[in-house]
Amino acid sequence: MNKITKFAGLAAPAALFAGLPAWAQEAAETVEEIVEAAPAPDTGDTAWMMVSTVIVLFMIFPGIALFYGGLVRTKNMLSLLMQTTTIAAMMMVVYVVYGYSFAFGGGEGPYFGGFGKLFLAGVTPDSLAGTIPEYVFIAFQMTFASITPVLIIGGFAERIKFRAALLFSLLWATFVYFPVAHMAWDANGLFFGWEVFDFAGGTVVHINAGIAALVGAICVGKRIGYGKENMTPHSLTLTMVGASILFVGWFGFNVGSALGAGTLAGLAMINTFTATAGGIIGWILVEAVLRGKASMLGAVSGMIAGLVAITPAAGVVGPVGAIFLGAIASALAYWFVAVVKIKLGYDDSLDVFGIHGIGGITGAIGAGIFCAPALGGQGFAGERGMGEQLFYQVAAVGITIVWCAVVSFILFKVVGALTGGLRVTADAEREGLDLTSHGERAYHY
Amino acid sequence: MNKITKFAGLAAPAALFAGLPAWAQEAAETVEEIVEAAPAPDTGDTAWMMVSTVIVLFMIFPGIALFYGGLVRTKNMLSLLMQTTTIAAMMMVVYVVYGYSFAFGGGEGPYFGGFGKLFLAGVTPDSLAGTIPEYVFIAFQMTFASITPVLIIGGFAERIKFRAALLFSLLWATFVYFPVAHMAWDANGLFFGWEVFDFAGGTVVHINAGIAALVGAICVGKRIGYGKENMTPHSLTLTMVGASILFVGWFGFNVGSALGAGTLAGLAMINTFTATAGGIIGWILVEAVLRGKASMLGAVSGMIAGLVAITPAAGVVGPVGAIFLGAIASALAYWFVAVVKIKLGYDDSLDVFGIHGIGGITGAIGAGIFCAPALGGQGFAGERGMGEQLFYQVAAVGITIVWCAVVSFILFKVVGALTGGLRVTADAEREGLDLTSHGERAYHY
Amino acid sequence: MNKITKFAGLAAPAALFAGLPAWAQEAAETVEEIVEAAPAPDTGDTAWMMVSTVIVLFMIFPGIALFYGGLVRTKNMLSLLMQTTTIAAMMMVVYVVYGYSFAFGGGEGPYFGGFGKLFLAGVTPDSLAGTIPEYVFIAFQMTFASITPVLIIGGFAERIKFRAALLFSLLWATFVYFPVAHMAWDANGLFFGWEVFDFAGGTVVHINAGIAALVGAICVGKRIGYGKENMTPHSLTLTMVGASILFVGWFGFNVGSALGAGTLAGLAMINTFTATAGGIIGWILVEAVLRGKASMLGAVSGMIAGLVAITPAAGVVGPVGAIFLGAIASALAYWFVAVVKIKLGYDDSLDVFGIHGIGGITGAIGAGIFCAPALGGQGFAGERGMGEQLFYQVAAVGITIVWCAVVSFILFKVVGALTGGLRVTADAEREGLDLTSHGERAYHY
Amino acid sequence: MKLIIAALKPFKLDEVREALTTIGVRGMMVTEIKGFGLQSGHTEIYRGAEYAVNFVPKVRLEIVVPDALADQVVDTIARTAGTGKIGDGKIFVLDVEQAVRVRTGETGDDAI
Amino acid sequence: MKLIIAALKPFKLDEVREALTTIGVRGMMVTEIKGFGLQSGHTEIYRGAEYAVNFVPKVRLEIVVPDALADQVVDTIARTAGTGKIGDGKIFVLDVEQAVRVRTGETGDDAI
Amino acid sequence: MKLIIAALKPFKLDEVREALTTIGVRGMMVTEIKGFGLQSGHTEIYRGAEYAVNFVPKVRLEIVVPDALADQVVDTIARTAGTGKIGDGKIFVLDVEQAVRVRTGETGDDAI
Ligand SMILES: Nc1ncnc2c1ncn2[C@@H]1O[C@H](COP(=O)(O)OP(=O)(O)O)[C@@H](O)[C@H]1O
Ligand SMILES: Nc1ncnc2c1ncn2[C@@H]1O[C@H](COP(=O)(O)OP(=O)(O)O)[C@@H](O)[C@H]1O
Ligand SMILES: Nc1ncnc2c1ncn2[C@@H]1O[C@H](COP(=O)(O)OP(=O)(O)O)[C@@H](O)[C@H]1O
Repeated sequence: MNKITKFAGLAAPAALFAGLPAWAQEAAETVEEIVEAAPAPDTGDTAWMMVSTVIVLFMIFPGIALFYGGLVRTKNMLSLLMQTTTIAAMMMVVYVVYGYSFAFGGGEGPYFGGFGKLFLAGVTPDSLAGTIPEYVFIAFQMTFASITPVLIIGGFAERIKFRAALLFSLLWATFVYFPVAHMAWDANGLFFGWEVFDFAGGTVVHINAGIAALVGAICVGKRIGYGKENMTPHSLTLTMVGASILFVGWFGFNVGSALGAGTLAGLAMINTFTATAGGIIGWILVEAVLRGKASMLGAVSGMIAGLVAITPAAGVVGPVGAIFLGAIASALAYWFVAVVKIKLGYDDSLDVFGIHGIGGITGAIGAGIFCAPALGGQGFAGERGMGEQLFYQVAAVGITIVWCAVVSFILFKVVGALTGGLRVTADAEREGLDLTSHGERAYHY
Repeated sequence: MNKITKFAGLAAPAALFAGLPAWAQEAAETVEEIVEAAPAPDTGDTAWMMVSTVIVLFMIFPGIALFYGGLVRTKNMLSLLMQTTTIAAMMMVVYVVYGYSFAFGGGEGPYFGGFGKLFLAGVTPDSLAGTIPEYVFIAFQMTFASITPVLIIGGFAERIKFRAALLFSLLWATFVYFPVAHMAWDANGLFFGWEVFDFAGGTVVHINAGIAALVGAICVGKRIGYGKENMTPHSLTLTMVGASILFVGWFGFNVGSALGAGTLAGLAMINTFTATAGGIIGWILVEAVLRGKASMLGAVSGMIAGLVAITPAAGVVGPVGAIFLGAIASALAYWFVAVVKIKLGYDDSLDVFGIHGIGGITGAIGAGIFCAPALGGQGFAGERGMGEQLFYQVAAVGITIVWCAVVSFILFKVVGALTGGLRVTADAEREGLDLTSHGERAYHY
Repeated sequence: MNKITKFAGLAAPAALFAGLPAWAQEAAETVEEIVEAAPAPDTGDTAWMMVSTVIVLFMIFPGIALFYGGLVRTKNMLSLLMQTTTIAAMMMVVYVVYGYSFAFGGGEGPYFGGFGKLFLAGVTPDSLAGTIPEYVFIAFQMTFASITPVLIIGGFAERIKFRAALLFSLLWATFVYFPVAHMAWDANGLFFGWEVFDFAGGTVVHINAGIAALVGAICVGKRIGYGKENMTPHSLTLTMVGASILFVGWFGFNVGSALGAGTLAGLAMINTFTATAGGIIGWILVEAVLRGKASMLGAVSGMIAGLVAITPAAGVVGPVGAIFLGAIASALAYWFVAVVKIKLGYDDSLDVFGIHGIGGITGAIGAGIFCAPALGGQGFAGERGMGEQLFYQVAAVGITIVWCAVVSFILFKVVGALTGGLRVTADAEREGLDLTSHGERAYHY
Repeated sequence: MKLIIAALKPFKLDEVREALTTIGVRGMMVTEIKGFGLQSGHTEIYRGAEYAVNFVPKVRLEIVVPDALADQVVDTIARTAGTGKIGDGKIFVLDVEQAVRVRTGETGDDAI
Repeated sequence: MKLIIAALKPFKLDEVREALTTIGVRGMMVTEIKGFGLQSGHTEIYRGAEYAVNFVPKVRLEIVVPDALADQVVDTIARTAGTGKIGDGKIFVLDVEQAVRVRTGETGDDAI
Repeated sequence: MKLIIAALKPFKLDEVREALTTIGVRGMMVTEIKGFGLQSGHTEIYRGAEYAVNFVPKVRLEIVVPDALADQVVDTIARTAGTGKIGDGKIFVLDVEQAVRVRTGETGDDAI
């Protein structure tokens, strides 16, 4: 029986924490600490959550920027770095202005957090969220909201207009990210009520980003020369560095989602290690068998696939199960990226769907399987069996996919209309976005 | 009313902590913890302070090295990395030998900490500074002392003699950095007595470095070809990576200056996020409006300007005010770098004054404004109003500028005399410092 | 008298902690905390240990990968990154499957931890190791086990078959690393019983890796063109970045080995700073005197030499002694790398033996000297004097060298036989391992 | 034999190479160069400092062919590389006195 | 027409280009090369291993001009690129048989 | 004077340079190029997408020598650069009309 079941009995006490993010309560409860209206934060939990926040920031600056940037051609390097930087900065402002409120503003509906905490109204340095200062909780969540739209831009890299990317991100966060974050992590949220396992954002972050990127890749259209010209990554070194930083920062993501430095954190940590190792080895093995050579880009792709897969599952499976979960997600992602995508012919430039989407779906569903005590997991929610748990896992995945796909499609059309087309001109695309959109070049060796 | 006012009543108890750094007391007090001669450190506070120390180190190795290095031409890359490495290492030794003593050695004068802790005399593993081991406090402060002289070298990059850079740093730390650190952060220091807000080093680090760099740029003279040849950054990718690491590490700087993992830390954290976001957006908007294109280098320049601006203010303003503070500093820095500098014609190679100097001054003065409760801030010191607070803020800024400018000027003359001229030969400058000063080249692709 | 002497009296209570890693007990004891069968972990200690784990991971991804990768020629860059990634991932799986058990499985022999914890049998989220969750302790140790075989590959970089590197790593970890880790860190281990100072892995990690790399360099043979062609590092920039990340991450290594965020951690932190500074300055001074120019690669080589040297000594010396220890190790490493190696004529591509081996030996022996209270150290174990302490230090170093050299030699022969020769073909070596072993190229500028 | 030197737009390289292979060209040397010509460069701005970059990236092909093939090669390049926009490039023809294949020592037309 | 090839010190490139523009040169190809000559290279040291680097970075200009302009171009380069120190570079003149402008198909002097 | 252009395997560069120095060659220009010829390229795979790379890295030497030395230079290169395997490279000889040493203004054979 998984500890999440304890929430069942939390309906009443939860009322006491009206404004507190649900997840904070969960974690506090899970680590068996006594949650009272404590006057001072726990310094150890706070230290860890500040570290988690900082290392998730590190995933953006420069983690994902390099992971993505290394994969594009030299002439588009800065455009990736620039979109990353600007979207993340914009989201930080948006989060303070209305994002936190829309997600965790105290609203009781299942889809929307309300307007109660616009401009962080009512939050003071002394406000706590569980055992940590609420400001720290906000900062932590802010980094999640910042990285998710950045993940999406990989789907239509090397051809989108800068202002289209910004505008889409803004709208997408508003109409997709914040609602899904509320559903998954707020005490009043839909998935939360269903006791869906989404430890650190399989639905909210990865499936969401993967789907939006796929829709974007299709709406924006293929790059000129796609399938004919060599679009080799300009620096696999940078891609490896970026992936490494993602690996490192992901401990903020996953272990930070324990919202404290207790035993749940320890579990999430070991699982994040082993699933990632499984992901790396999974991809390499497939490549070695099918192609005779294991590649570096394969290894880091498997790394990310493994990390994505363990994200929703980090607190509910065991370290050996995590190895398999990572390896399976990695193999599926390989198949998608190297076979399905090429067959279907769309141009998801950096395989956001293939890796984050597929990995996220695998992880969200896998969480409902590998949590089984028979597989070394921590058990199902409540008195559930695997069937029931899986039903809710799949339902949450399905709702996320549909919501995200439909809204993203509409938003791409709207943004396209507002910006005079999503794409830069063909000449600009050929010359590269760095010079034509930003007036700079990345390298002058 | 800001919590710093509590120090007013600390005059007596402060005596109890004879050897304790003032700032440690402040933070401890501020976070409302009971400061006693506790036998063991608080593990949470200690964990956070060790993390802060490590990530400020990360700002040096390789943060600032890459931020600066990416901006110079290929042929001078290693010289930047090398100056960074060597100066930082030298400062670590100096800090143990006399730096800590000069800043926090227990001396009661307003400018000088005395000789009481030369070679860390009297410090043992069990010595505490507030709630953390004194060794950790020393290490934390050591990283500040290491990064500040490194910041300066950007002002005269690509033309200074290696040994001149080292010698200047050594003398400058001795006659500028340690005195100003004592003034700002020691209980007996001048600014500290004035209850000036300088949370994490606006005067000590950024104004100081900016002014010294400006003086240096003028004393050393322009690079050959300045204004005629293209001196384009050799790798904006590296510059972006460096800036990102600075962003990440700055949480050690700012949040670490709370000296613990409590509520003050939470405030400093959220403010550091929002001010930086404001800085990025500020610069980009100005560029987009004035030039029609937003640039990557602009975005990261705004990032640093925002970070610098929030440094003195992180614990006294609110998260929305911080957005504006960051954006204003960024716009001023833009104006300085893109307009004023070019008019005045001096060659501050990497805009240390334009960004750190201007950003630091804006932040130090802005701290006295945005701390106003009406602007969402945490209040003024004691019973002060804005006018009085501003008076002291400006006074501290002014004293720092004058002290630093005068002493730096003298030191450049002295160093120039001792090293046979500050500059390398024209031929060496043309061939590049990497080969001529260090016998290596950065890249062999 | 060093605190490690307290273990003398721990024989009995130690029994109470049957399954607990010895080192955990040591640290707990050392920091004077009351070690009971506490139901909940200390959040501050746990936070720090999770941070330590994450930053040791950062040393691998991408620290050592870049440090090494920058030093090879462009055509072999990805092979280094790939070997690093794959070996580390493999070790993570191995550690969970049998590595932890072989090192810390509860077995009472001096060389082997037994089969008690295969697949982490018996470990649950609630299991504690000292004041932290056992899962965190496992993850921490896992990162050590992952980085050590990666260090070795520098010895025969640019010519080894990928599968030979993997197979050797697997066997070496099994027959060298886990036994030596048991000897040094488990309560029942040989060196532990001798009260040898090996704070963070001088023998286990650095001497071990250095010796194996030396044996490997000899068994695999020289690179084609060694000594004739210019084998200049393809990117000293990346090498500097890698070294910086190692510096930063090393605080996880050394300070993490205090297993908590107490006073011992503070001591390890300040020592790690000062020894590294000493190492940098030591190498630079030697170069400046002997060659007239201080080089960047020299500075970072000295940095690593200093870090290696302080590793075994971080908790037993004082900060001023550490400066000298670092500088001495650095000078010895210089002499080895720039003089001895060239005379002996073997091709240890990235000087693993010269830096890690020599640095590790210097540090392990130096720990027995600079721990002397007269030199500012924390004292010898028990009632020992320097002679006796040194005897045990040297004995541990000697046993490690012999064990590692003999077993490594045998394993290279075995692996060579199994993989049809350790080396790639001459043509593949010329074309570069990136294309021939992995089918990719690192850069397409 | 003739040496044909052509400065072309980089993205045309593959197309030109294929067209030449079709008409029997079996080898060439390709260099990335900076071209200067009527096609104007671009402006880069770094922290407000504007730099005019006068050079445009081009690829330079060198192909040695028997006299008989020269005109056809020139034609093929001219046809394939054109976009009709400024900066399409130039083709120059020079006389070659001798050619040697290192591997075999063959000379003259046999060598190419 | 003549092809003028010059190997020069890199920092002289802009000056030379400007001088040539003044006398009517409207195009050129620029390549970064490694030069070997009387000017000695330098020594690099990596962890005590010394490498003599015999090559010196140079830029190589290729300019095709009508016969009439050739001497003036050579003179201009020689004058502008000189510093009087070893390694200033060389200028070579070759005969060009034909030139074609890809965009228009123009040939001969019209093409350049 | 003759201009000798050679496309060779990169790892042969040092050996060839030394051999040429021995026979009195005092200068050359070296460019890194992409060669296309009989020697086949390689395949790169990135996330399952296969790219055929048709070009092979080569170095290109340009050496201007007095007529008298030309044959010996060609021979020396041919001998030193050969490995007997496909892709060893080619040597081309062109006529040079004039040569100038920038530093001194010397012309002709004196300039090289
Ligand atoms: N017709 C040609 N014109 C110019 N360069 C050529 C020509 N043919 C070959 N080359 C150059 O010579 C190199 C080697 O030629 P290749 O045909 O691969 O092998 P081989 O020299 O053994 O016949 C090519 O990579 C190319 O750079
Ligand atoms: N006189 C010349 N000599 C050598 N190369 C030239 C010359 N003129 C042009 N080129 C090359 O041809 C390229 C295209 O020429 P340009 O004048 O820009 O356009 P177009 O070919 O359409 O007239 C230039 O970038 C340059 O590399
Ligand atoms: N015989 C030659 N053939 C081709 N290029 C040459 C020749 N001699 C010199 N060069 C080129 O000219 C450059 C300058 O020549 P060098 O002998 O160093 O000085 P200087 O031009 O002052 O005599 C060399 O780096 C090389 O690129």
